[in-house]
Amino acid sequence: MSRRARLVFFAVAAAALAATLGAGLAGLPSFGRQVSAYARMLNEVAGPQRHVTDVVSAITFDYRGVDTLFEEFILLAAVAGISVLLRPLSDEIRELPEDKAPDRAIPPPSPAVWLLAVLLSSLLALIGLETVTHGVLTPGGGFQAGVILASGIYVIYLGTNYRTVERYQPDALLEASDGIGAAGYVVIGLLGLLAGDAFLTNVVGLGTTGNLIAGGTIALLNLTVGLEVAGGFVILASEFLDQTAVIRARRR
Amino acid sequence: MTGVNPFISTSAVIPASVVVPLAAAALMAGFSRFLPRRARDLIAIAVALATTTLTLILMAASAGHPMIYWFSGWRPAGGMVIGIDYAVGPLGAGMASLAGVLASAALVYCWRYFDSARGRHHTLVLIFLAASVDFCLTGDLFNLFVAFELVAVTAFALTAYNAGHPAPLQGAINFAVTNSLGGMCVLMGVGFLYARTGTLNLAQIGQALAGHHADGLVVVAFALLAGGFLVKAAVVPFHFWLPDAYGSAPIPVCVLFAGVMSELGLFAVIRIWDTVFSGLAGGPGPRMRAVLLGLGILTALVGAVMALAQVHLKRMLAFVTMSHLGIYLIGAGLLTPLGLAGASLLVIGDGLAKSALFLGVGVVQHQRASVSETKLRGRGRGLAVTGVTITLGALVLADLPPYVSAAGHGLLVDAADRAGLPWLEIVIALCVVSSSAAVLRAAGRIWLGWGPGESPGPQAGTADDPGEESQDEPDTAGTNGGGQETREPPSRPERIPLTMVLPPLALLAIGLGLGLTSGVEEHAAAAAAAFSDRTAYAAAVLGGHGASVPAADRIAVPPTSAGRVLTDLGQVLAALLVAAIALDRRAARLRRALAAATGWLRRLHSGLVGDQVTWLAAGLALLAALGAAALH
Amino acid sequence: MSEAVIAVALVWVAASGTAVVLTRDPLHQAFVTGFFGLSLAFLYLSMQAGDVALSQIVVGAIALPLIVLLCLAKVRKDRE
Amino acid sequence: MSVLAYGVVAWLFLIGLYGVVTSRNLVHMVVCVSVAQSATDVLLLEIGYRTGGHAPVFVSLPAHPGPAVDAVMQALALTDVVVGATVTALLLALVVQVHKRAGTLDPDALRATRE
Repeated sequence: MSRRARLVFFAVAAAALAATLGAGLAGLPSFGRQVSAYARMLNEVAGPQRHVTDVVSAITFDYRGVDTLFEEFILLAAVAGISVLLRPLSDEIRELPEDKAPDRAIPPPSPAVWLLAVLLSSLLALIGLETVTHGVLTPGGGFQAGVILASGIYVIYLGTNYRTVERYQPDALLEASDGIGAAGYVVIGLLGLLAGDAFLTNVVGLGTTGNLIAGGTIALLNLTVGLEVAGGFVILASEFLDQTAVIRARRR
Repeated sequence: MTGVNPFISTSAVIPASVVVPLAAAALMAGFSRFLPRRARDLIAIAVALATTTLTLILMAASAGHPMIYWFSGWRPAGGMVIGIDYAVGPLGAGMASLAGVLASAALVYCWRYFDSARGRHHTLVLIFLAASVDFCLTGDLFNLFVAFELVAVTAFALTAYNAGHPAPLQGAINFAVTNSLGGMCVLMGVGFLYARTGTLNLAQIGQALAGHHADGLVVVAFALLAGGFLVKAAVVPFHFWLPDAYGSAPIPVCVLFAGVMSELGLFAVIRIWDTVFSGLAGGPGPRMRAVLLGLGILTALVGAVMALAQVHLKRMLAFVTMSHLGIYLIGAGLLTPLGLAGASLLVIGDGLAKSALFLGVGVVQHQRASVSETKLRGRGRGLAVTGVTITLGALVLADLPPYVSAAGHGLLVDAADRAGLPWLEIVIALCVVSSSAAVLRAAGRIWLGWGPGESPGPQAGTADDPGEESQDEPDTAGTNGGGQETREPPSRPERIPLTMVLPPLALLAIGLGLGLTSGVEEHAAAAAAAFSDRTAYAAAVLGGHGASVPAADRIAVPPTSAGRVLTDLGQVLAALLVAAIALDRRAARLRRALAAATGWLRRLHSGLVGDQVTWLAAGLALLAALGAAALH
Repeated sequence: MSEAVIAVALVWVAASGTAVVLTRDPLHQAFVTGFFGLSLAFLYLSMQAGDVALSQIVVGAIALPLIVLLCLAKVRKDRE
Repeated sequence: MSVLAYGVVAWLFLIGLYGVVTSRNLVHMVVCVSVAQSATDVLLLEIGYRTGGHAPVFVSLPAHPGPAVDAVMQALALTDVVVGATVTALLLALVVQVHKRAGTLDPDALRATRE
């Protein structure tokens, strides 16, 4: 199809699709007028049943915990997939950029920048830890905390140069964190089976509502997800960063 | 059955069938750098085989007795579903075990020669397998969406595995963009149904909709769900991504795609029809049958015509797959247990045969560095076993008895007769013969050196000729990711490793064995009947009376008659004849005329993602219009 | 009151989403995307979905624009 | 209000599709996919919204806080945000390699599967 033909065809198709979506949306209950009995029931019982105050985390990690299990593997698969796609191929090499002025030593990062980066990174780490540990109480949990922790690590990189990152980035540890986090979800699920109940049944002591350590497996799953997401996101970003910084075509 | 309730003894098997591959994948992702290569291969194969065994156990245990498993221990209370369930029946478990068999075969085939990028390839294959199992077993609509996305994410990455070549990358982009949009449609459909019924459980949604007349919301929810899943199933006009992705993915990945992934899309469409929409008031069945049959026939014909037009062997098999998907949709779209049973046996038989063909093509590619039928002309000498494999596979595509496909074909034709649509047999035969003839033509050219060597038609720009070859050979720099060691030169062993030659033969043997097993048709019919029974399904999931309705056993299966066998043999002969004509020098003008007549169809397959998304939008609107006509 | 806030957020989301699509230069688009992510987070917050809003901020306003920028940096480097 | 709320869903999805169809740059196209994807999250949360409802977080609430909004839809949207982000990242990785191997980012110039 030529561009013009495609645009005309799309205009017709999109108009028909708009009418279709309109017909569907028109059948929805008016905005803000209805909440399902299922949701009302869960809002009511989740607190007493699971000793958590954030019902969303109870649904995510307990009532519908299997969804989240597979969601974690979507992330794991995406990280593995991105590592595969962005791996250095046979016609590429990894090398640091050539020094434009080899006689001049690379200045070490200035102490002020370094200090700022460390401070900011510690702050992010604190926010991340707070987010993951309060998952059962307030909005936020393993996923959000993982991304915040990952960005904390990246802020440290901002305060230094890529040569240092290249040397000190703990690849094995990050991969292990990604894998253990995902495997941890499965293992916590197996606790239910070991206790003679169904997979992912919340069999750990529920604690007191309002405490940080409450909700049984919900808190544990938050932690393991945080571990996986933090490792996964650092790997993910570092694959893209590697492409920009160190992977280049082999000269022929 | 021995009288022991299979639910008790096998209940832990149900979660194990996804937990085993998931746990292995996670550990391999985390620690593969500490494992030697052979250990990675062995672990992956062992886990795939274990998953296959678990799903086979489930298939046997759930026969005549659906097994319901409530995750997190949340059973329905007060008439309300709380958690997520697996509703295991023999059809779903059988589909899952087919995924396991093909994943095992693909992994064995990878042994030694395939660079697995430090095990990440195996991680992705195992996650793909777990997601497929989840897809087949789940009883929850949103969980179905999550499985859809998980299958998709692994598949996008696997398609572009040979990231050093443009074709796989572009195929993956087309695939990823269209299928992501399909996923969004599915999710919007989920939202619509939740807004109407207040639940995400398939059985409970079906119960809430049963007896009601469909309004705009229900129709659009159907169109969005079915449309999203039909993108994955590559049904016209949602199919344009398929040849781009299957034609460029690595061979072991093609096996998973052609044998499992597209079929999952159809599986989902039939599952949501049977559990959710079939109970709508006004008897929508017959009209929906017309819609599904129309889509199926169109897909089968387009796939068959396009398959004959290809000289790129992987693209040819991609279109063969598409034609098959159309035939499965015809079978399932009859909306009778017998039709579904026929389609199921065809999925198994054709899936095994297509996988064998892909693996055979992989051997040729590995040894001769080409997948072009014309470039390979006469170069098959020394690859005799593979030649026999491919020829056998091609004959099986034409329903050579006693292979299991012949049984499926018989059931399907009988179902069409009973539905008063005997002419469907002719449509199916046409498509089957074309697909088979395309592959036989390639085999004749490659191994016998028959036919002209040049491209069959002068269609520059649309000639389905292979471009740059994307070899499945070691393509990762270094060996340990960070290292800068020079990689080993690609080894081209004189002897073909047995791990490449045997898996396709083993797959064909499985299909033959199933075909020779007595009672396979009855089992399929019983499984399909259990799958199609909405009220029995709902009763099993939600509890209540009628949980054990063995209506399944009462489906009469026609005996294999001599006429049936003769028809199948006739198809095989017709395929051989068409292949011979396609290779005959005297028929050059006929071929040119046909190529010219189908040029417009080949030009439609432009391989441009913008075109494909436009067709997707149009297809959705069309499906909604058809759905409105069928459901109202 | 809350209805008005949601209405404003909806209009904001629709406008910034349109802007993302109509910004044809990817580098500019990366910044508009961050803005769109924020507007979505605000909408979710106004609809009492704190968990989703937080996810949307870390993903839509931080992670996604960052990856887009890295991707564009690589593309620019290849062109040199 | 319903018209505005649900209209935004349809608008975001269609404008995203429009961007994909007319895109001249793969990075732009991928971001347009994510715009279409956000329509699904907005839809889910709107379905779960209840006027005057409070967040489904039962900490430091007044004695009679009134009804809460739907936490189930929020859990689904949460999953979908993650799914959307991972798919976008994967697509961008593909785009990086496409540019390397095909030398262009124009989707209409990519004919590698056709030659």
